[in-house]
Amino acid sequence: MSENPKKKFLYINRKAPYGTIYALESLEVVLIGAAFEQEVSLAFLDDGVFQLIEGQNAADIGMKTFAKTYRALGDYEVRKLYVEKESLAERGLTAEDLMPIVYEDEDEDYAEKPSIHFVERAEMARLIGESDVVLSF
Amino acid sequence: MSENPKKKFLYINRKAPYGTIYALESLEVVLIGAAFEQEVSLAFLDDGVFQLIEGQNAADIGMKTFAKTYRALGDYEVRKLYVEKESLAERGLTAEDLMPIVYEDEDEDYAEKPSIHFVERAEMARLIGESDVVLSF
Amino acid sequence: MRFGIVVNEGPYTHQASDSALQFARAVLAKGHEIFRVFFYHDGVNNGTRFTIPPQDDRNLQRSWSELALTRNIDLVVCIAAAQRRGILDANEAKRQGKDGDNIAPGFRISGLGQLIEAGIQSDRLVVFGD
Amino acid sequence: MRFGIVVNEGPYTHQASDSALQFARAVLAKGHEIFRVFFYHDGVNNGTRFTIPPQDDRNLQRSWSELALTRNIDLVVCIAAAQRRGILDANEAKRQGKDGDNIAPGFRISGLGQLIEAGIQSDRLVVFGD
Amino acid sequence: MSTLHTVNKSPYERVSMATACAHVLPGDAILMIEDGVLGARKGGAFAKRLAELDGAKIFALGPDLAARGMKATDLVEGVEIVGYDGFVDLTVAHARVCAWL
Amino acid sequence: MSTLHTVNKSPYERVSMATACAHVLPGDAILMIEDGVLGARKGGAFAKRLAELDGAKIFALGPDLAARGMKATDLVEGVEIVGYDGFVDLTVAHARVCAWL
Repeated sequence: MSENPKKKFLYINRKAPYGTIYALESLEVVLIGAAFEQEVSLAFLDDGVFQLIEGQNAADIGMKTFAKTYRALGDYEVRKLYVEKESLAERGLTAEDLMPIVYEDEDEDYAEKPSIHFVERAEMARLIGESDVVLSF
Repeated sequence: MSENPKKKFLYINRKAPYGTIYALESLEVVLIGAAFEQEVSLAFLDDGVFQLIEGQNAADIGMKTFAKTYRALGDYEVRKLYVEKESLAERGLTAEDLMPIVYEDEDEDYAEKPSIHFVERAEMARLIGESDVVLSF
Repeated sequence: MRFGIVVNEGPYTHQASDSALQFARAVLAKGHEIFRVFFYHDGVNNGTRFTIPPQDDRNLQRSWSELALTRNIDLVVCIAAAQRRGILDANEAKRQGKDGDNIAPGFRISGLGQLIEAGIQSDRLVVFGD
Repeated sequence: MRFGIVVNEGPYTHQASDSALQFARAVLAKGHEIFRVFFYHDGVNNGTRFTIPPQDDRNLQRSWSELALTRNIDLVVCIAAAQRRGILDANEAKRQGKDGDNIAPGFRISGLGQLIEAGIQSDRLVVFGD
Repeated sequence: MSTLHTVNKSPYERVSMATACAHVLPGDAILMIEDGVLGARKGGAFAKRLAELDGAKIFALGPDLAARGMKATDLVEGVEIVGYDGFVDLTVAHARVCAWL
Repeated sequence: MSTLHTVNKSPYERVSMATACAHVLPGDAILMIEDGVLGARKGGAFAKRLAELDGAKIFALGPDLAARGMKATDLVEGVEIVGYDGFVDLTVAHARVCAWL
């Protein structure tokens, strides 16, 4: 693909984890997509914000707790996770309810920096409007 | 089954037709179930009320217009269709927007009688509470 | 008590099959009886033996098959729903001129009447879906 | 213009496959190009040749296969999603020790990279789902 | 002759939980399972709706809560946690089960 | 560089159409397809929400309207009906498509 300029990929996550497979299989696309060296952003809004909740444990429903994969995203150069503030507030959640997700900034002596950015709805709308490819599942 | 007393079956229809198959496949259960000579009622609430809209034509989306099957329910001894008034009102619908569904009353010289009964939400709740088996799809 | 269980969604995509399986095990653990598990809509997709879930994930088809074979639970896949979605046993494949089948051990294909019968014969019918 | 199309749901249960098919036909009728149709999640179930829809209903698998064979459209079924749901071609069946396969003509099984590539190579990516 | 109502979807995504709440009778119970347990979170917009519900007990399935990182202290007051065995007991204790799919 | 937003679910069942409406920018368009067209009905509770939307055009897919028994006169004012060919034209006229699944 090197002859093409990079495209801005936006993954929209609007569904809760475990009740359906969309969150998990969306994450699998993100991981594979990372190898293509495009500009990648993840948007979490509506029930998608539940994907990032701290303390998930799916053992007793017989499923894999795949939440830790979000923490590994930094290693895949996926460092822009946008969480909509209004979606959190409506669900009684705050930033402290989410797991910390960080990446190591190689330009600043591998300092750990937060991957999660909290944005207002209007900012989320602008993010969509600046993307080249919007993937929703 | 003749050794058993009749059971009251209630089919709950809450989904719009065509966008998903639930309305159609639910109707297929009702038709098969009619042969078992149980007491059958159908409840239409939430988007399920759209199943009964007059004038459906699915030709241009490549599907079968199965709406006419509801009109045949009387011949299968399925004569109690309860439609929730609040669900209609919320969607901007009135009784006139629905197809007429009737049955022939063999006790009154085969006079045509309406199968659809419009009920308030509280009455719908009572119907559920009086059923033996509730089927939702 | 005697239970009927209905599964309306396929494996993995929705939690319905997982929930139904856990519920079925709890029913048996409590000493109750399961008259039948009926698979309808996309639920018929639980009955294919062709699934290969990731090594570190659960295998829903195998769990259902085990329940059928070790606890003698009747697992019925609706024939009409199965035909629409490509679930076949050897008989159906032959009758329909298909060159193979994919039904899993412990599942049988039958008509919708089996669902109504489950409603009649069970003390409680519990439905899992989308 | 060049289009990529994504289908996230199986045939018949959700309208996604119907909508995608009608959209694909309209794209071609307008003289545009389809780079690829990618089947993900339950969308992989569109690619089984075992479906037998009722006589008076549409046959979605056959319509997709025809589009692939007559218009040379690339239909890709995601391998990871397909394994979870029991969609196999002969190679996969052999590799995984399964006793049969069910992939329909015109469909091929490949990796998720094909979806990303469709996003990169297409002018527009259009997603159909639940 | 009460009813056990099961709800498996988030009230923030679908109308099913609101509809279930609007159709309970005194003595009925609501059991939140799968993504339905998300409706039990304290401080959420749906919590008010649950609080208004009287005459019906509310239960949430523990394994589904745990999967979604929800602890007992996260729940609206009055919501009782049960396991799959408790789910079975609830179906026995009520005369019928109505699934709000 | 506007966006075409597609919505395929009834606003009376799911939140997706409300969310789509809350994320449009001036110049964007919303296309209702499948069960999404149910949101276009005049007199429904969601009609008010659509009327408040300004700066974005609203389209509904004709074949999906017909399937659901909806005529042009049933629709909220300003909703424009297109066919599958018009759907294709809309994707071309906008820079990207955002599906609110």
